[in-house]
Amino acid sequence: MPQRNIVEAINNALADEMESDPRVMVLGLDVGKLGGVFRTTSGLVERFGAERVVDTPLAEASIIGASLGLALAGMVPVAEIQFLGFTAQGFHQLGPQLGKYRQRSRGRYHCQVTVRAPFGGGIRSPEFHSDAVEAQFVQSPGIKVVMPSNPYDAKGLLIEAIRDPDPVLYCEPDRLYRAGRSEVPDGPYTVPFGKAAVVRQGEDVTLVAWSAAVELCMRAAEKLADEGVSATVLDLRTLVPLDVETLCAEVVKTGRCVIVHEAPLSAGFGAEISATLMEEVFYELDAPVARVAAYDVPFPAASLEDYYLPSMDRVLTAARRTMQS
Amino acid sequence: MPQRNIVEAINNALADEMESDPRVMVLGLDVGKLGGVFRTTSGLVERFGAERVVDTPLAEASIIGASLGLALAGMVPVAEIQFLGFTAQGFHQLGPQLGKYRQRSRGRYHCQVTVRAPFGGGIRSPEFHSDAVEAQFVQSPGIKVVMPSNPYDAKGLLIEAIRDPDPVLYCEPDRLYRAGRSEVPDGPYTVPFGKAAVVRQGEDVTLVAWSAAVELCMRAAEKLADEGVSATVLDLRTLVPLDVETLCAEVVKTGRCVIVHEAPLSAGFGAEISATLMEEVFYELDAPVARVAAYDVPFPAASLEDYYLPSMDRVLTAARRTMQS
Amino acid sequence: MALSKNRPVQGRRSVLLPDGTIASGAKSRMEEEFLLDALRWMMKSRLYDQRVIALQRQGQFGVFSPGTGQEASIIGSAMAVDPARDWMVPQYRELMATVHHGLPLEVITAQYLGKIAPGRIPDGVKVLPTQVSIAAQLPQATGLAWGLRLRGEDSVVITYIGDGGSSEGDFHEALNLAGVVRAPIVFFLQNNQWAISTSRRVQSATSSFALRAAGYGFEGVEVDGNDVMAVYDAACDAVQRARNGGGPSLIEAVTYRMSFHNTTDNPSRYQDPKEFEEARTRDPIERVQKFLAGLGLWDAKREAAWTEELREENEQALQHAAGAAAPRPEDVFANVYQEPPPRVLRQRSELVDGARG
Amino acid sequence: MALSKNRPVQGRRSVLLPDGTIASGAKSRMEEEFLLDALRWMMKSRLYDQRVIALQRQGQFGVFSPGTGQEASIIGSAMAVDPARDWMVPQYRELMATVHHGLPLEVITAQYLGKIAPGRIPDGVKVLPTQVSIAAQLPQATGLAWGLRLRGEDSVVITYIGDGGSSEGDFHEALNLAGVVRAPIVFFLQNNQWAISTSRRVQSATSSFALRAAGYGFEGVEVDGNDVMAVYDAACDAVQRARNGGGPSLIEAVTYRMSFHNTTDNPSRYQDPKEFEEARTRDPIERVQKFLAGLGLWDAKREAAWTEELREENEQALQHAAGAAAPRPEDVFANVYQEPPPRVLRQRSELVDGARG
Ligand SMILES: Cc1ncc(C[n+]2csc(CCOP(=O)(O)OP(=O)(O)O)c2C)c(N)n1
Ligand SMILES: Cc1ncc(C[n+]2csc(CCOP(=O)(O)OP(=O)(O)O)c2C)c(N)n1
Ligand SMILES: [Mg+2]
Ligand SMILES: [Mg+2]
Repeated sequence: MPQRNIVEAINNALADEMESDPRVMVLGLDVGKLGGVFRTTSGLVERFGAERVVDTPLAEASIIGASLGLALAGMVPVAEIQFLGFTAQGFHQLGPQLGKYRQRSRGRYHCQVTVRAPFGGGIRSPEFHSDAVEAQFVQSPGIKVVMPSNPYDAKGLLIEAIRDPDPVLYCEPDRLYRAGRSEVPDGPYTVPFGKAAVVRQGEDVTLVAWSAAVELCMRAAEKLADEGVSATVLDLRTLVPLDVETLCAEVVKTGRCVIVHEAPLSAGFGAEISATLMEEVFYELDAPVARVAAYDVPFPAASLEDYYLPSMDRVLTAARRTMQS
Repeated sequence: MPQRNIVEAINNALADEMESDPRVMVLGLDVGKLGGVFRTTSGLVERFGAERVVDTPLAEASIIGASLGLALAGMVPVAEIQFLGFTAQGFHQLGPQLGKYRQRSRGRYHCQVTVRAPFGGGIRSPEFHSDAVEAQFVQSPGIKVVMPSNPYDAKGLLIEAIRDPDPVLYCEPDRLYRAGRSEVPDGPYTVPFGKAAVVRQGEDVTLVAWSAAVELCMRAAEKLADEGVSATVLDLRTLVPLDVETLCAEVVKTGRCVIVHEAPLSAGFGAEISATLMEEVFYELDAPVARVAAYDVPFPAASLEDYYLPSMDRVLTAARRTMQS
Repeated sequence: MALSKNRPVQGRRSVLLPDGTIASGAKSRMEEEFLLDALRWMMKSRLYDQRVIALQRQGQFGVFSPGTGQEASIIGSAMAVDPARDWMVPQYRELMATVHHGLPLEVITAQYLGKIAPGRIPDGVKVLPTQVSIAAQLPQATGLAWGLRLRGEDSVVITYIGDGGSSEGDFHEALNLAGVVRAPIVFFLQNNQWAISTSRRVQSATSSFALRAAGYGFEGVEVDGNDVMAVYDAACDAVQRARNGGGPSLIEAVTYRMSFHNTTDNPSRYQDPKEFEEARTRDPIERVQKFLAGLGLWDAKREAAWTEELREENEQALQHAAGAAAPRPEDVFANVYQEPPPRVLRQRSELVDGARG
Repeated sequence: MALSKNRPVQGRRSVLLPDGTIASGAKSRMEEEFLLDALRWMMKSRLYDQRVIALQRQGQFGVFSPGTGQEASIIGSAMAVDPARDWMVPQYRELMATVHHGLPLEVITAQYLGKIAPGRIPDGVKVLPTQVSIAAQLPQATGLAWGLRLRGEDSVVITYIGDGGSSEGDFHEALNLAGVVRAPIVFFLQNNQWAISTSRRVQSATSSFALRAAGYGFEGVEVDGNDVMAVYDAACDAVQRARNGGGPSLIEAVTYRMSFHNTTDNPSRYQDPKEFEEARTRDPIERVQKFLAGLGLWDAKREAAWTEELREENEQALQHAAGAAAPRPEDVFANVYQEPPPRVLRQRSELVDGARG
């Protein structure tokens, strides 16, 4: 089977969908000839033309707002925001507008719009580029929030997003863009929303993560195995919808849970996971659910990002502490 | 002592600070002659002049962004955003800019800016006006998030906010604006950030809330008392900084906790409270911490708001269930 | 050497003067029959405002922003687009424009009464929902116009904005993008001199909002917004240009808000009564009536008859809307997701069960 | 009747032509001594770019956006403001303007090297931090200018923006507000024809960004951005006007990005080499050298000597910055709150303890 990294998987998903559905179009900054600053849209303008692969003016609110309008006209826009942190410039068009449009129109209209954006630390980006603000959109109901962690899911979840009649925010872990290739089939396939993946099955502790933090948890699980601790790694894949069932089942199996995310701790989505476990499986917990997250300060200068982001050490420490409780 | 409602308390706080510090100025939509759509700035332009009480163009990002610049020039701006939901239009100037400016300038600059905005359901406002999006700003470190629930605190916390060298988002519960008068001293005083208030002391269950939900919890506590359940009501007052110490102490005393907020459940700030309790006092809990919140859909038409917002019934049900665990 | 001096407006389009005469040398596309129709709609709009304000005062209507004083802008612009193929993207103050465009009055009324299903814009009616978030509709309208062209349709989009809304970032981004993609769209700016209590002078130092079009590479025109003939003509030009591939236009209709901002507002706190009185002399409806009277097509009798007829029409819509099904608790969850996530379904059951008992 | 036809620019200010001669009839405020100083700064800027790009290729420098090709805009504008009382609010491509304004080169260099304390703008230097979030600096600059006036200061603010950044909503809101409050500010737009890979044509359909000023009620002027004399003169006019209470100005400096967007960019994917070659014939530095050579003030020997001197200056700054204290783990928590909340202090201890062992 063909091997692809995440950039290639995304590129392939876009090409497949544009091929099979003439309504699908791509718009955003530098998505045309440049192929996007990370090359996720490379080759698309050559293949599908400048009417369907559109370099827009530098204005995020209008990229998102126009996508809403394009969808109402019957197009299926896939908008790229150059970095997730710059959704802030179009924030009012995302949660409040895209997320509410079906409701506001009493069901007359819906918005089949996908907004893609890379994010996350680990590549020494300048300020704002690394901000992991996914939880902010969970507080904007109506928007689905999708967080792929690997090439196979990246393609399948993106196709699912494009086909979803409702708006989807699809966040790409830039640190893992070219981290490695794995099997990604040719041709369209989907990975359903709201189904978490058990990417490693263990018995002692459940590590819960999404996006690039899954990779960190996998490495941590290896180390824990050396210490005789067998860890499950659960990849949530989507935050909205949330797979409460699998989450609870996998935590109940081990009785212990550590949540890892790259966003700041306070009001990060890890809090929702912990609160959900509190409500659903309190009596089956053998230890308090722990969180390992970035600190409650803004993303620092690139030279400091290794200290800021959840480290292997911090994950291991939390897992060990959880095991001792 | 003089009696004031929240509108009057805010107005009085602004007047006191403008009186004692000539750098303090007020800007925003309709804050001048109209005195603000809720009259919180009533009389200020007559007293302090149009240079210090400024009706701005209808553009939230520039209200917030200009406030940042005004602060750098040595003014102390208090910006009003007409409704909290419209901070979305200036989102990039709030968390990412105000919240990071001290860090971005390596400490050379700081932003003594207060952004005030009313919010919350219960007054049959049109769409966007009621959105309770406070948790989104907790994921923007660098911004303090202040949620007064009563006239005394409204004045003291606002003066604290204006004097705080760092940026503060001050959210006003419009449903309670004129809900009643209580003692609010003349002249400046402050209520410190990060100190939760035990507004009712009980023994069986701790109700945790902020802003207008405190009033709901107080009413619920009365009802619970009739049923023989004695409830503590804890008013967090500020979400950033969070008073973890008092929170934990008050929950440990009762062993039971119900969190009530008007924002949607998922990734609302209630999740942070629950997760924090999980981490800090897991072994002292007699029952899982419960949350009562708005549902995970956008704020509906005004005609439906009573079904959407946390109701007395839902608070009582959660408290009773918690007591039975 | 300055490129762009803040110069006085070169010419505000004007046809029908406040005294009901035609400006010298001016001509309009509007013929008499058509003008009578325009008058009918303008009167309907004003009468609806009056009735609804009365109802609101009795607690029987939601927060409402009347179009009083702006009827020439609202109706003149709406008459320039074709409900069968063109799309209308409103802000909130042009209710009767959307009705002219095919949205049944009882439907939009039902929305104000908090109804859900009865407030749904019927299929086939090419109107987007009222937008409360100022200027947010503009990038959306640009996208819609752009998409319609991509879909090969022959449609034009007209979208509304106020003098206040012209200050939002969305205004700029939407117009700039529309210029770049040459979207078939008309940006219709109703400069009614007020954004709640904020006067036009505070909103911008520009001498004319229409000047902004040059900064986006398309035509801008200023028109007497109380002159239904001039508004109609300017809008027709813009629609035609858009339909012929000529791209967007910006029309600034200079008018006056002859009522409060909305039913919660009290203009006496900020409005100079003299300015208001002056504005009344430029009433958009009276001048049409005077003009038609001059032609022998209008008199007090006809006015009384129409008023009664239109009141009755409005009343029927109001009663129809009032009688439509009230929202049910579970409507809280209606129309959010095509397939609600399990967590939302669980919340829905909780609400329904809770409401049952 | 149209107010605002998308007409060609009336006149782009120009003094020093690409061939090093003075445009007929043109005169500049810049005298020879001053022009030599300008040249020195322009050369310093280009040499710094070259050195830093080489370092970046060796992994010894952060992501960097060179000013190559834009030196006349960068230096000509900076020379028009007074570091002692005026403020500079940069985007990111005018590094040498901020150095001219008093920010030590080693300080801004230290920022690119990820240093914390050594990258702090020294007290008294009236420069705001580099802004990566496009256009976000503009409303801030407006507020700063407004505030300085309220504080009774005699200061003017100059702020920078690109052709790309001109499309952001913040551009519009900032300029409109500046017009309303008559802020003493100069908006200096470097139209270098590119926003990463997006060409000027895609950015806006307007024939000139300077036209937009009329929409905000102040002066807009277009200037040859590769002509340091014209840039300086236009900026001086604008600064003077602002200082005298005449309010804001917009200057569009039409220039060309003669390098990549930043060190991660590869323009060969999108740029026509012919266009680039053509742009090189309009080099802002060469024309000054030719002009001065014509006066007998410039020759190869002087060029070699200056180049060596400036390289040495730059090198010292680079080495000073490289040798400055590296960040410590706890700097993650530095400069966020004046008094960090307890939770943040706890996190800080956790990090420090974890880092210790
Ligand atoms: C983004 C946003 N900010 C603020 C408001 C509050 N608000 C509602 S109407 C209005 C004034 C609008 O003025 P204008 O655009 O001139 O339209 P008009 O009401 O005059 O028709 C304001 C500030 C809002 N609804 N949306
Ligand atoms: C709000 C925002 N959106 C996108 C980006 C990514 N980005 C960085 S530079 C740039 C292009 C800027 O072009 P222009 O304003 O012309 O300035 P130039 O780089 O040409 O100096 C873009 C899109 C950003 N930094 N900020
Ligand atoms: Mg208005
Ligand atoms: Mg550029």
